Amino acid sequence: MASIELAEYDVVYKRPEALVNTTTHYCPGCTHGLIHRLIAEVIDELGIGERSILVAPVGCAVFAYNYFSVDGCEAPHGRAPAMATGLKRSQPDKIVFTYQGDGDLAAIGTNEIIHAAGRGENLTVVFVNNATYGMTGGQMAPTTLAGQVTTSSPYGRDVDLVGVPMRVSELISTIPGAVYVVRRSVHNVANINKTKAAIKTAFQVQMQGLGLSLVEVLSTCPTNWHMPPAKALQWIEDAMIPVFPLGDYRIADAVVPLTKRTRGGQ
Amino acid sequence: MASIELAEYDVVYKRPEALVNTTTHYCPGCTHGLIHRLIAEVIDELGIGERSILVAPVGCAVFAYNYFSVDGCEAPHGRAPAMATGLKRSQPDKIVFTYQGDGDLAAIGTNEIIHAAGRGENLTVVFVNNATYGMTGGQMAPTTLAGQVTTSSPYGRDVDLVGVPMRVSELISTIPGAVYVVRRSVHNVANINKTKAAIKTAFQVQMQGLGLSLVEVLSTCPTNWHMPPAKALQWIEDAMIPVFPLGDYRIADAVVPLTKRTRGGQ
Amino acid sequence: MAKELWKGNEAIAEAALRAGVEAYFGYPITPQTELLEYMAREIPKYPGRVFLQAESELAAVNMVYGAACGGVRTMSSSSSPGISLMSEGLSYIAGTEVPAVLVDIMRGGPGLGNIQPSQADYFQMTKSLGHGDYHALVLAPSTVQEAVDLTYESFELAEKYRTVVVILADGAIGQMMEPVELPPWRETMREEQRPDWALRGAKDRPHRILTSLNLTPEGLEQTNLRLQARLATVQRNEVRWEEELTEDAELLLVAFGTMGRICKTALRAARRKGQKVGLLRPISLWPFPEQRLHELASKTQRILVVEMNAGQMLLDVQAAVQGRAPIDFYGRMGGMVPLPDEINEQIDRLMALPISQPETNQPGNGYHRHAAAAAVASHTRR
Amino acid sequence: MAKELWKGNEAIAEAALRAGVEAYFGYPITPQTELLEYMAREIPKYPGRVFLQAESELAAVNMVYGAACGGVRTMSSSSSPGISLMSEGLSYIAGTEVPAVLVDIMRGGPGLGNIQPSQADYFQMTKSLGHGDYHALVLAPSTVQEAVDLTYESFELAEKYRTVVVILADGAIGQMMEPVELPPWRETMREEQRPDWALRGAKDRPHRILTSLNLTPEGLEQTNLRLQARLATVQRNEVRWEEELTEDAELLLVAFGTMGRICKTALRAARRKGQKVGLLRPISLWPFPEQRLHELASKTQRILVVEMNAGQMLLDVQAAVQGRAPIDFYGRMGGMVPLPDEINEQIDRLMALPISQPETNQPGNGYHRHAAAAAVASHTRR
Amino acid sequence: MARGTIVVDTNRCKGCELCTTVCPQQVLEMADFYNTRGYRPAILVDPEGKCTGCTLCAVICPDAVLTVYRLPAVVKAPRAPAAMALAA
Amino acid sequence: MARGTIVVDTNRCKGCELCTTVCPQQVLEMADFYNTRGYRPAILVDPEGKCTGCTLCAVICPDAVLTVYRLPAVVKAPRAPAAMALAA
Amino acid sequence: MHEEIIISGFGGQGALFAGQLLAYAGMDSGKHVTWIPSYGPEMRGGTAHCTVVISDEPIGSPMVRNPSAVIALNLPSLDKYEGLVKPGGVLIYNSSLVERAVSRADIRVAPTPANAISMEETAPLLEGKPGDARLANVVMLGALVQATGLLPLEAIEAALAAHLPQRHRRWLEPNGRALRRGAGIAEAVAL
Amino acid sequence: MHEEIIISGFGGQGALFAGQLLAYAGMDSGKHVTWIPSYGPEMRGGTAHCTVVISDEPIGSPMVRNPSAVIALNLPSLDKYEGLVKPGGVLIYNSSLVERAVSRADIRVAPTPANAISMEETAPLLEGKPGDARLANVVMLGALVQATGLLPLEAIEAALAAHLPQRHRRWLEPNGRALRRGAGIAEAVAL
Ligand SMILES: Cc1ncc(C[n+]2csc(CCOP(=O)(O)OP(=O)(O)O)c2C)c(N)n1
Ligand SMILES: Cc1ncc(C[n+]2csc(CCOP(=O)(O)OP(=O)(O)O)c2C)c(N)n1
Ligand code: SF4
Ligand code: SF4
Ligand code: SF4
Ligand code: SF4
Repeated sequence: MASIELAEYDVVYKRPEALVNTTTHYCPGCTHGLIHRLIAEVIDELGIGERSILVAPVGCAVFAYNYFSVDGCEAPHGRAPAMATGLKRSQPDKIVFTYQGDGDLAAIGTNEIIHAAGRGENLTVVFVNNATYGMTGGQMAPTTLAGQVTTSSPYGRDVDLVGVPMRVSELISTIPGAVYVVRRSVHNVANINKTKAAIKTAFQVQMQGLGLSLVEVLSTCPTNWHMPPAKALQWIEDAMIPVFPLGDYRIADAVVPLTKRTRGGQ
Repeated sequence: MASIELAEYDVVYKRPEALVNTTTHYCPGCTHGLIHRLIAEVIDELGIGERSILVAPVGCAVFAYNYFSVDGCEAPHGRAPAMATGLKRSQPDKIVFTYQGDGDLAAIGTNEIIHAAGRGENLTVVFVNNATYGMTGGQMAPTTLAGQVTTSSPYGRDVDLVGVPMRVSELISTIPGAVYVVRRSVHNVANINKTKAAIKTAFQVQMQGLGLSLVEVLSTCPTNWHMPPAKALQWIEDAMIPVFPLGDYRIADAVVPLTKRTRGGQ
Repeated sequence: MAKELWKGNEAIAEAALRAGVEAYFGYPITPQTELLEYMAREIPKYPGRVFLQAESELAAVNMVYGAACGGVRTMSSSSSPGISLMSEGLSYIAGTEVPAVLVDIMRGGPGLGNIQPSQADYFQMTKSLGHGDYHALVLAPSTVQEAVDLTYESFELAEKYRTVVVILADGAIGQMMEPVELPPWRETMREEQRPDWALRGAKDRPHRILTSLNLTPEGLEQTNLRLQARLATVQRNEVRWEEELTEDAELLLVAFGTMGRICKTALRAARRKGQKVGLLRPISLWPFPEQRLHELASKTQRILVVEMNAGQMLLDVQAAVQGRAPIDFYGRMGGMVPLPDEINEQIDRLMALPISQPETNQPGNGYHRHAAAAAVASHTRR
Repeated sequence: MAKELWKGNEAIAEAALRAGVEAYFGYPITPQTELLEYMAREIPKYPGRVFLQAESELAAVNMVYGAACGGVRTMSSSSSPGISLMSEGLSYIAGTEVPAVLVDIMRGGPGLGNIQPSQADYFQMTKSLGHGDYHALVLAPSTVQEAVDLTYESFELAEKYRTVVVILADGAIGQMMEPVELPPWRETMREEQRPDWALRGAKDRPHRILTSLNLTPEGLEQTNLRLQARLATVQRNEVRWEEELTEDAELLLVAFGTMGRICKTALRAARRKGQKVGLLRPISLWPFPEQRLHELASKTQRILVVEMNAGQMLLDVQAAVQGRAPIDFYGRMGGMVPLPDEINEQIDRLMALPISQPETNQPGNGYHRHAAAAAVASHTRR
Repeated sequence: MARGTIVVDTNRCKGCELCTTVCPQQVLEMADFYNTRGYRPAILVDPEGKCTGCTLCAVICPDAVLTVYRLPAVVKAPRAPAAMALAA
Repeated sequence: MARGTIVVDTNRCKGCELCTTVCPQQVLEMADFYNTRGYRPAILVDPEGKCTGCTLCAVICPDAVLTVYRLPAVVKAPRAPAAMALAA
Repeated sequence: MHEEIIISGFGGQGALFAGQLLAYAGMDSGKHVTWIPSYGPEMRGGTAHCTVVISDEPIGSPMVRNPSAVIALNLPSLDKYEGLVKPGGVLIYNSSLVERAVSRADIRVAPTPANAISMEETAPLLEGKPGDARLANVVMLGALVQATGLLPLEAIEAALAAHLPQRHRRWLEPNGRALRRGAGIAEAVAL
Repeated sequence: MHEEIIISGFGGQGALFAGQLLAYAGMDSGKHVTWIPSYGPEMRGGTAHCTVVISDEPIGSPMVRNPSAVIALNLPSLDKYEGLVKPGGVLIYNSSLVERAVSRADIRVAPTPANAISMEETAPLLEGKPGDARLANVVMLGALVQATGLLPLEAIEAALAAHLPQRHRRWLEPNGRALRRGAGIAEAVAL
């Protein structure tokens, strides 16, 4: 038996507990699954699974509640921050987080995220920017790159007609109630690790009641980008990062110690 | 007859043509009327009355269309930028402007203004910030100052619970499609003149097709602030300006020449 | 408890507090705003309860949705345009089968309309509070006391049937003051009383999911069947109405809310003149007292529906009466309120008509057209 | 012109273009998205026309509102949850009396539901597209060709009556392909053809105002009376329906849209068995063909309403039939579509029943309950 | 010093008093009568002809109630300020 | 060099190939068979026991399909890599 | 007993509060009462009015087209309501602000110099300043109660004592005097 | 004539396009046709199917529970639809991918090695690479048309000529061959 031989080994990486032991519906190579896993790892490491509540979006991640072993619900398209506000305000001891795509958060739901930030709601927002509307089949999102061909910008995004891509972290970081706003990416292992660290900090910010934390994660949509997964990761690096620079957009003073600790912990 | 004697005089100030010859419904001393007048003067000076279309908000200025001798309509609460987009896109030769309060633009309608800015719509937005919801009787707005008592923050705005006042010009100026974003005030004559200059620039920006222009104007609501009008002007200076600093938040390169010309024109 | 004079909006808010509402989310809009303002003033006095002014009605309804998913007693309030903005969220709440209470203090429409009392949201509230197959339980008080009592009860109903309960009133009820006897204070829910579907953290139990999504038609039909079965129970158990002098009525007035009470004045005047007039005042608009109306229709000679709209409940009356009696309609719109003298004029007119057969009750050239005509008539008359 | 095979969503878009639509604003949502995508692809080919993907349905409907105020031929499209978000804006459009066309490709609800074909928005579309007293003109095609024809005509209707016209279809019609003969290209409006209320700049004329606001009840009632009078004209002029074999029908099927055409298959199967079955397929859902149904109800022995919902048009049928014939209902929900064999089962069941009197048609324990029961039955049966 | 005067559209004035606070010559006062809208309007009280036509009052008036006149340099100043004449 | 191995939850793998692009030891390949979901899963082909248990493959796997093992320094390296044993 | 009263004036004249006092007094006297105000933005600077119904029976319509009694605190209110008072009804108008005469002969009319009385009654408490019109509404109420007899004056006094906001306590006594002086006027004009 | 056909396979196997070809051919032959696909996100990586109805009469239901003919391009499709084919109907399945036998005796069954045939027909155009399965759908269509006789093969060929996207023009000829080989199979199994 293999297990007998494996018994000699230490497990150095295994599926996190907070990730339900099932297969996701995501397309092959889609980094939604990867980001889910990072969140689950963080929930495990912080030991907050028993008091976390997920608000899933409308978008490819609509079924996210099936994949986390925490309580979960599903908001109307774009309204996750409002729903999360209702949950958190009435259950302040819970850790409430939203998981939202760029159509969800950066198009229809911009008002809700801005005002949740404005009120300094104690919420954690994982914002998955894949420069398109995945679930509905690849339409233009506010974050779609200049010239990018989508099913609703078939001649490429014309910035003269519809403006340049919207930069969410830059926008939200101007709002004082958003105390931790960073942009990360999952296009390679080093950045995956940084993303995880940021997600951890974002949850810690909430645990300490400091205000809204938002981690923007550049993510792939191999299906609608019409690219194999590895090429999609490359596209994040080549095409997206120049438009959406990675970095820390706001780290409020109260949050600084947390970032130090998290870095140390890596 | 007086007119005979007055005939010797030059008229150095008279009611602008673009302002309908009627009495407004605004409360005594409310600077909504003043801002209307400045817009009307600008419309006269630019000679654009025949091709301007106003989109009025829901708020005290809901009847603004009665006061301008230009075509006008009235948007659902907060949706003026969307309605204006529909008008401007289908009639690009027109000068389309919205006039919106802080409840309208900075609460329910934040999404519409952000995305109109994001697309770089060729619109002019006059944003009247009076730190409260005037029309409904003085509730808290996103722009209500810390500690300010309103009918929905009867114990004073508690920034720990609902965040600090939202700074619209700061927020919108981060969006590239908003090419001209400034904050002005009407609390004294010098500032009234500066406000008018800014409104003029804002319209010129649209006339040149450069993108979205937004002039935030700090304005009074003597009725709901429970102050005589003169004291209300003082309150702008003493209480509002420290929170909402006057200034130019974004002047895109293409707009710079316009600001020079306007200044020269004053 | 002694009676006190209460403004409708504030009385509703106080009743909700006494019923143990834990979280209120709302947005100002006339003629409902005093409800929000009362909550703003009072809730901070009760630790653990939440008042939050949302950035919009869209946000408010979704905050309610969130709180409701936590098994928390929660509510919002608004008026017509604000309710329209809530319709997507309300449909989600219904599809997720979580309880919530909503107060609609109706005003004149369509569009921005005005802020005067109106009943123009009857269809919206009783038929389609958003997309999809569902009904909210809609309760229409006609006095401030009734508004208090129905609000107080609404939370239990919402929780029992895991549904949206609407308190449907208009600007008149929201703004008027009447003597009220307030109900006793109820305790707010303790943790162990939270419903077994509530999201409270997956501690010592499997994680829970609340969603309105079900991609398979088979699965979503199951949800709908569960929903419809629950609605059928509501239809069996929760039909409410009030009757006045229906036993010998030759003319039956049907009116709800403010119109219902105004009709009482007209009814009394008519009776004083010896006219045999009765009144059916539906209290639950959904479920509509169709059975009772059907019975009464067989006993009366004529029905007069009076509404502050162009004729909306009229359709439910039509469907319930099924041709058993001719139906007339009198309505005013845009914030105009039919006053007793106008109603008495209609009564006089109808009592003077020969008793007609159900056959006269033609649709098409019947009720709808008549509705408009009546309104025109009333308008040109004064 | 030769027939071509067209997908419903794309055919509707093409028909709108040929009808001279100048400005399209929308937001992606399944099963409507191909309509938006088609516009994105095609509109740039026609200078002067506008395609814009809005940031939300709320924005889309208000962009339409804006364009419409300019007297521009404009439209949007969406599906159930998106339509809910539009309801405030649609009410404003109605209150302002400007024309607009809206396509609703319905899906399963409530809430997020799913993306399968459904007719669960019947109430929403016919009764209360937002708050206030108004109706949109609602046209329900049952084939792609009919969708094309109705869309093509819808703009003229919208402009004639200064109203919202809704093309109400479902995912099946949106997604299916059928042979279509496209209508000829119409020229877009020239400046001098613009309506005399349109906002085009106050040049050589007084400034114009378009608003839904009127603070005085008297004034707003006037608006409403004008609106209602126009709706009454629509009720007189624009009722549309299709009949099949109604002359000798002992059982009358009533169904619209996709359900209407599916019923035809069941009808033919029934006729082959010698069952005297007929079909009334309402095409205009508002105005509903109540008059014609009322007439037919007197000639038939039984009515079976079939819908892809829990029974919504049923209420209009009930109100029109007025007890002249017993009414049964068969419906599936959540994206389930009643197929011909199920309908034939119902027909067989009903044809076997003794002919009952109108009196059996009791409300309360009648249609609504029955609707749920039928659905349950259908469900447990398969 | 330029010579000027103003005309108040008295029935449109809402009596907010703002004009009186900015007039450098202090020649604006609130009337002791009510206008048709129930407000006490601003009036020019300038027996000495101090008004310079500086327009400050007009610039701050929220209701565009004021018209401002100034005597061209070439014209000789009239005896009485025009607004007084108007009131007469 | 640390000795490690991995286990692929073969039927959960969606065949996206990302793990194969990051493995420094180049010991991951796509199988030539299909799993029950119709994808060709990744497999460890490491006859020489080159896998170091560096976890890079697991970190990039979007479907949390990989478990990574490493031999503690104190334990003597086994002859055959564990995953091979599993496949056997 | 069933009285339908409209009280109308400029915003700030206290029409709404006078109506509330009346309603409180009615309620505390065991009657059914309703009070319904005009509301909304048009109140700003404009007129405010309320309708009070006091009845032995449960009240149907809280709204009234033809009131049995009207208090008109200013000229526009008189203009609006003079024609609407039920024949045989009562009209109290503020003769301090209204100069014109009333033409209806089928109703009982009490011109009441409410502002003048209020000035007199308030002056003592205003330390040297001239009196103001703040009690005009209560003067009118006194006249109304007296003219209609719908409630004893004491009921209004009790309502005043119970509902005058704490910060206005020192005005209780002058209020009482104003009330009685209003009643005296109504008595004097021998309606 | 009234045929109700379901074509089902993995996403990417061309089930939807095959159905469209059939519908085009039917339409161009003067028939009434409908084509209705499965749609939505569940298509991603999952199965795709469409229903085609071809009839001499206007078509009522475009949806079908018991098709008169089925093309199953893979095993899950066979599993799903085998039991649903109308008695006397036709079932064409892709024997290149399906190993199991079909148990229904009341229908006509044509196992068609569509992938194998496609590999053979595509190889020549793929410059040395082995052939691929891109023509499997058309092979199946050939078998279906032959087995049901619902349209002449030429109608499908014409539809191919008219509707094969421009960029795939060079595949027209191989498509035609694949179609006829499919037809040959159906003939051979002598349904
Ligand atoms: C109100 C409403 N509008 C539109 C939709 C359709 N819809 C579903 S998902 C989606 C976009 C999702 O895109 P994004 O948020 O970027 O997430 P992704 O799928 O790319 O992960 C849209 C428009 C909906 N369900 N509800
Ligand atoms: C959907 C909707 N929600 C709420 C309202 C009620 N409402 C009218 S004006 C207003 C606030 C206006 O405040 P602001 O925009 O600051 O303008 P101001 O009146 O202060 O000038 C609100 C909430 C409405 N008409 N519609
Ligand atoms: S569509 Fe795009 S975002 Fe959605 S699961 Fe597939 S790859 Fe991921
Ligand atoms: S309420 Fe305030 S903002 Fe509105 S008109 Fe009056 S003073 Fe101006
Ligand atoms: S500023 Fe204008 S409105 Fe105000 S008092 Fe002076 S003239 Fe009158
Ligand atoms: S653990 Fe490292 S060396 Fe081993 S297979 Fe994974 S990536 Fe390769």
